[in-house]
Amino acid sequence: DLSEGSDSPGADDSSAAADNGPVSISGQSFPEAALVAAMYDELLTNAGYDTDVKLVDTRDAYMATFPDSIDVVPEYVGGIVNFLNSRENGAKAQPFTAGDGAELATQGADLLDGAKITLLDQSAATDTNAFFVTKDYSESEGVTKLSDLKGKSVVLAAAPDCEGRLDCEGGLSDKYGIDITKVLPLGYASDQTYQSVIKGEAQLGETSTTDGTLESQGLVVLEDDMQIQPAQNLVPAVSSAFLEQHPDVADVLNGLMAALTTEDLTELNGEVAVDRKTPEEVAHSYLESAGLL
Amino acid sequence: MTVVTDAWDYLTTASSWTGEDGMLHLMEQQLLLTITALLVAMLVGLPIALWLGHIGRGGLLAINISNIGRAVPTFALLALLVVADWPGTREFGPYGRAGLATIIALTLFALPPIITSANVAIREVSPAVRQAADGMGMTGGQKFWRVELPLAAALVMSGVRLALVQVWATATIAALVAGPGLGRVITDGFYRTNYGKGIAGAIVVAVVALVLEALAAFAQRRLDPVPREPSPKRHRGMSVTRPMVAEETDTVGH
Amino acid sequence: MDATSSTGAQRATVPMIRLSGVGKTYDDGTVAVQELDLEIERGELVCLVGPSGCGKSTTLKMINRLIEPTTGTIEIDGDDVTHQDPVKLRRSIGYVIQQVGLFPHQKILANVMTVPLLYGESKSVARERARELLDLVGLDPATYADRYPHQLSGGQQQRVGVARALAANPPVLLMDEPFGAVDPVVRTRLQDEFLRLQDEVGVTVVFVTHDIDEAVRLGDRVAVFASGGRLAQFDTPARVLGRPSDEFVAEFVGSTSGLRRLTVTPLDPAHIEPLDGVRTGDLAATVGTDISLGEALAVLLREDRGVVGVRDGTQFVGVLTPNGVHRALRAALAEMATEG
Amino acid sequence: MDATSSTGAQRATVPMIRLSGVGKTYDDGTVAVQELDLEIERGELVCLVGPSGCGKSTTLKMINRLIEPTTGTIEIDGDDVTHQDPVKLRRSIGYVIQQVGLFPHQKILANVMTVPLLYGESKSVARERARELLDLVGLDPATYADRYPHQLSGGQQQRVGVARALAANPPVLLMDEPFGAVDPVVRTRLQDEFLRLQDEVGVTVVFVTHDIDEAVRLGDRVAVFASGGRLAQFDTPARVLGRPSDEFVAEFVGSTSGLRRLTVTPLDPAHIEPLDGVRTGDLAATVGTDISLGEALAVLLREDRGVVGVRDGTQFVGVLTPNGVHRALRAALAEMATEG
Amino acid sequence: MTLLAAAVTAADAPSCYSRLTNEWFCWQYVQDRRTELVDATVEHLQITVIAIVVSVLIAFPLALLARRIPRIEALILGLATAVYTIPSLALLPLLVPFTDLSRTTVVIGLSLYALTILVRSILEGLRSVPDEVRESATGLGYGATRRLFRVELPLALPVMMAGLRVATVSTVALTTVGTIVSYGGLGNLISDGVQTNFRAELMTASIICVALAVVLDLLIVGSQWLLTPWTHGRSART
Ligand SMILES: Nc1ncnc2c1ncn2[C@@H]1O[C@H](COP(=O)(O)OP(=O)(O)OP(=O)(O)O)[C@@H](O)[C@H]1O
Ligand SMILES: Nc1ncnc2c1ncn2[C@@H]1O[C@H](COP(=O)(O)OP(=O)(O)OP(=O)(O)O)[C@@H](O)[C@H]1O
Ligand SMILES: [Mg+2]
Ligand SMILES: [Mg+2]
Repeated sequence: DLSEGSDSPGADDSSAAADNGPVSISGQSFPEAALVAAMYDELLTNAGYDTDVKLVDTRDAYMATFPDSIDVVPEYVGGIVNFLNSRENGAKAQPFTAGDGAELATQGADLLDGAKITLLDQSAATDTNAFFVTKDYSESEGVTKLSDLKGKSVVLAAAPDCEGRLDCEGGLSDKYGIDITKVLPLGYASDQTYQSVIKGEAQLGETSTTDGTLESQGLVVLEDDMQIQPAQNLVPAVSSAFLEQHPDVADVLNGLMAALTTEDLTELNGEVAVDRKTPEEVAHSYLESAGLL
Repeated sequence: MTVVTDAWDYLTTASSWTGEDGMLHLMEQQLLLTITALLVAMLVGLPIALWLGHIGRGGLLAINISNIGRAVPTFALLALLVVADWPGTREFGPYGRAGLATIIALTLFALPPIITSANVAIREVSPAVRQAADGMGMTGGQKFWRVELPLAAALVMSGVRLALVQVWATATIAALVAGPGLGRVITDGFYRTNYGKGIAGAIVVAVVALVLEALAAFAQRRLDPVPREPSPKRHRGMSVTRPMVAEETDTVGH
Repeated sequence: MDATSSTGAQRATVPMIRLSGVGKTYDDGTVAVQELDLEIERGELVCLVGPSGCGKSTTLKMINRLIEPTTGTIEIDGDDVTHQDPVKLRRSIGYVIQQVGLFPHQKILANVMTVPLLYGESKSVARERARELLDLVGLDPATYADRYPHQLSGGQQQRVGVARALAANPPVLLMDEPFGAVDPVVRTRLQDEFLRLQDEVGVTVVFVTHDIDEAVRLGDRVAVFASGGRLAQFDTPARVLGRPSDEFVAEFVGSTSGLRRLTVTPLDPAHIEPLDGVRTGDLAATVGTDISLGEALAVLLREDRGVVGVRDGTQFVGVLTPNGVHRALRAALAEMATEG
Repeated sequence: MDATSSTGAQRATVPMIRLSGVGKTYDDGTVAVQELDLEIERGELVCLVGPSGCGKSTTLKMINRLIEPTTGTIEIDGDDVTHQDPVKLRRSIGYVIQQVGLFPHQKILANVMTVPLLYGESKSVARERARELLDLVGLDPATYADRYPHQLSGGQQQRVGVARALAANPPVLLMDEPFGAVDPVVRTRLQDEFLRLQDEVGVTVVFVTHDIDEAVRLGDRVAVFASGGRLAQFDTPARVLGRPSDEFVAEFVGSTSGLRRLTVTPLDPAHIEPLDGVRTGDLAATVGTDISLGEALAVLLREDRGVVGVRDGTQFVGVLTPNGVHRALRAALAEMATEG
Repeated sequence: MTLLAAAVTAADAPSCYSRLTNEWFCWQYVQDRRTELVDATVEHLQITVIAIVVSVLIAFPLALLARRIPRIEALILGLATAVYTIPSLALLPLLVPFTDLSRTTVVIGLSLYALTILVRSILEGLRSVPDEVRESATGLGYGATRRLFRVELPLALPVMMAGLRVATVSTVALTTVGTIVSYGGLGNLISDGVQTNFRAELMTASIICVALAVVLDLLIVGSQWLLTPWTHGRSART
């Protein structure tokens, strides 16, 4: 029952399809990325590829060998473009901030070309940074959007790379005029970040817009009313060379991108995070219900 | 290799060192953390190990247990402690966020080398010397304080020295729970694609480790009550173990 | 007061050390000592000899309770040692260990001072005493006091061990092969010094050695152990050499025991010839009346005159010639014969 | 072929071991050996004696190049050892180390087999040889072959060390205090066995000891070292005892050297009295003609009859009485006097 | 079927490992994720063992070199210590450009870390060989190499094995950092457990980690016992 269970549900079908050779997929190991990677895995297996998935803690890790020995990465448009930007132009380079995915992709086209990476179709599903407070705080202070925090002193619990970034601490301070007294580098949408805000150590926390667990924890997301977040549409990043040899990969993945919505993503994330289903399980049932298999 | 020049730039920029998040302050924090954890480990581990060595029983068991304890990844242990209700992430005096949890994790990490070498050190005091002490009517306490401990001091210190360097190097993981120390520089660097900074942090950690090692080696030499010409037989290294074969073969035939 | 005086009264009759039915079987079943009875008088020097592994060290260590006997009782000065606090007991017993066992982390002087300091002597008194003792064992304090044990040769270390054991003026001294690592010249000197010392101090000594020559030379009585911790003979050196109690002892004291006997037979005035005709100037060598026949013979054989002067104090009492030695030998033989 | 035959021709004249002007100064400035000249003949057994630290071990180790001399040359069989491959050299020289040095991880048999195997002997040959040798040194192979060194007593270990050194039938054997850890009874037996063995095998032996008795008993010649590695005297045992070359040697051989001399003076037929009137049945003990005066005296003194039979093979040749011993002593004295 | 059953139980009452209950010890978790746990354990074991083997293979020549040339001993030991102090967080990413996201990367890192302990213990082991044994081997005509392999190494075994035990146990723990490059064995689970506050996962993986260390430790102790028959039953003597 293992093969039809969690592990690689598509394995049975692959024998039927053509043998398209190996493909290596990498990505970050946080639940949503793992989930999308699992979808890629199953789809590509189904399409006759021999897949190899490597999930790592940080983007740096796989970017060191992508696109050399990594072929496909489930990416976020803003994430990849800004990463290439700071790698190319130094840590202090001005980041791209466009709120529209297509625009961002255009802005980063040179960087992508230079890196020999091709972005496939972007999905409507997007997962940007979002900032939250506790319900109690929101009610007592009358805060529902980020600009309500203007002039207030808060401690921010966020990803380790938050400080100074325009889509994070930098933008909050400069654009919104929030007085951020301290940044606790506790992780992006991590439990530590939630706990820190819930316990009152921090007032403001960083999470993802697709995290379905906030409400059950008594937390509310504040609206990004001044648009400091660059677009973070889901997008498959593929090695240009690989794509040339295997153009069919684009069709396979673009189908998925077309189907996915932010709501889907939120719900699926919840299944992983709350019910502790494995990303593979969740991916499989989603792909089936979406008719992608 | 721009990372190398980046690292050099970072190291040679004054602002990297000064201020609340400067490396000097972080270094100070990490030293505090390291030394506290080491002291606690000594307070806990030495009495047990020395006593077991003195009575000559149970030492092997203590060594084995503490050694197996090493198999718990320090990071996992820290995570467990931070996630748990106690000690959790609470601020702890000058140690900052999750200070208590970090100290506990590092202390447990420091215990095995301290326990092992302290125990072996006492047990290795030559039986002849021990018997001479008994024979002249020393009490257990006198024998321990006047004979066993001074003779064991250098080897005990070598365990402490090993623990010191290892704890220092490992203390960087405090950064993973937003704790204090130079780990922050490293994670910052690597999480923000600023390899130069990350490497600079790693270099500073390594250099301080070597300095600590040298200081501890000096202390170890000072503690050795028997001044002797440097001989290859003596222990200089960060040794966990100690040759016992020679002693054993000597005792044959009595 | 009462207790003291009653002990005082006993003094005359009670042996200093008495072992009755003492046995020791180690945990692994090795029988190291069997049913041992031994009485050692006050001020006596008793040597335990025997082949390696026969239980000499074990016996010694049972006396100061470093090893607990499995059977029997041991009394010191009439008191059963098992009822005494071992720490106190050991402070009243000097102990020279077979493996020397100096404290490697203390200088020589500090090593010797250890015991007086344990007794609560002041530092200056302890230091004075330690210097005296180093002198006594032939180590110049000026040269050696400030060295560490590893800077001394094996023989010198052993001497420090003896000094350390004597430091507390203990009434009883246990010595486990204390001169084992010393070359013969130094050993002979140490033995002489030690005999003089013991005479002076009057300490009761139990002395372990595996060298029968040493035992015969030093011991007031000699206890010969056989393998397995059996006491084969316990008697004066002369009788152990002359009348071995059994085959084992005979073999152990060796085929040349006759010669050894010479070393324990005193020079008898009966064998000295009158000085007539001999001018003292003719005598290349003289010996005292207190030396043994063996020593006299040695001098005689080394001299090419065939005659050696005998002196009592400063006064010449006669000469010893090979004839005299011959007579002495015959006398010794005769004595043995009557003993037999 | 040429080389071999020329060596063969030299054999008669070239000493087996020759040290010329050999000196050793350690790195720290300690002068262990000074200007040492020593020639050791083929088949000779030479004992090096001297106080502890006088350079005996150093001298021995220079012969097999475990230590390189700082000055002088050492030849074995006419070849300068410094021009030889040390590993090959050592295989032709048996070496018994002061601290025994058995391989703790190998069983006794394997320890003895080591050297034949190094030579490339087959396992079965090596095993056979090792068994023979264990027998030779008095260790029953059936009992001891399969034990580890630590399961043997100190004395037994030393014997294994000797067996191991002999295993390759080396023409030269260096022995560093090989019987040090053995009690006197066993030591005497080992010495006897070893003398017999050396006689049989004809090996050239350099034997270090600090026991002058042992040196005198074993050595064809004795080299007495003084502190600082000075060779004080190199002569036959009798002359070393009888004519010490200086004060130092005199002291070292000890005050009882006269008695020791007895042990090296053969029993002279001149001192034996005829058998007249004595019935062999009356003789409680008999001795052979090949024993030393000392041994004869020892038997005589132990016997209560005052007379002991002397036998040559199975034939009685006379009796020895105290008078005879007396004459023998005088003769020994006279001999010394003429030598002097 | 399995899926369905899991879904049903999830609907009825949250399993003991769902985020709502989030218990430390949860047998259900072990059953449901058995494959994942087994795979992670196997990977962990492989990486650890390979790293140790590689490290031993490097440590030996280094130690022998250090012994032959005393002057570079301090250098080698110093370098080994320096490597040890480089945080794994920095070391592994630095290796990735050369060795990819691969097992090799982790193995290299771990081998370097284990080197410190191993080089030292090999040196100490060789030093523990009694001088007289070494001298007698030389005196009997052993060449340097033969003496090393026949006499010194066997006698150094007890001390070297003690070092190997420490190195192995530490490496078991250290293997978890391989998660940085996706080859962390149980470390992947631990890291996930930490990130998602998955207590059962964190606890179970940690326990397996310790169990793995115990097993390896026992194996080493056992093989040491077999390899050093001469040490048996000699401790009782004084
Ligand atoms: N702790 C022990 N356990 C078992 N047997 C022991 C122990 N200590 C000594 N023995 C054995 O008891 C016997 C007597 O030992 P002891 O040390 O008294 O001998 P010894 O006469 O002093 O010998 P040596 O002359 O070699 O010093 C020996 O056979 C020895 O092996
Ligand atoms: N490696 C060394 N470095 C410096 N001095 C040494 C060294 N080895 C020996 N010596 C010194 O050289 C002298 C001769 O030593 P050696 O070992 O030859 O003496 P020995 O005659 O064999 O003495 P023993 O009877 O004690 O064995 C001693 O004074 C010793 O301290
Ligand atoms: Mg003894
Ligand atoms: Mg020597």
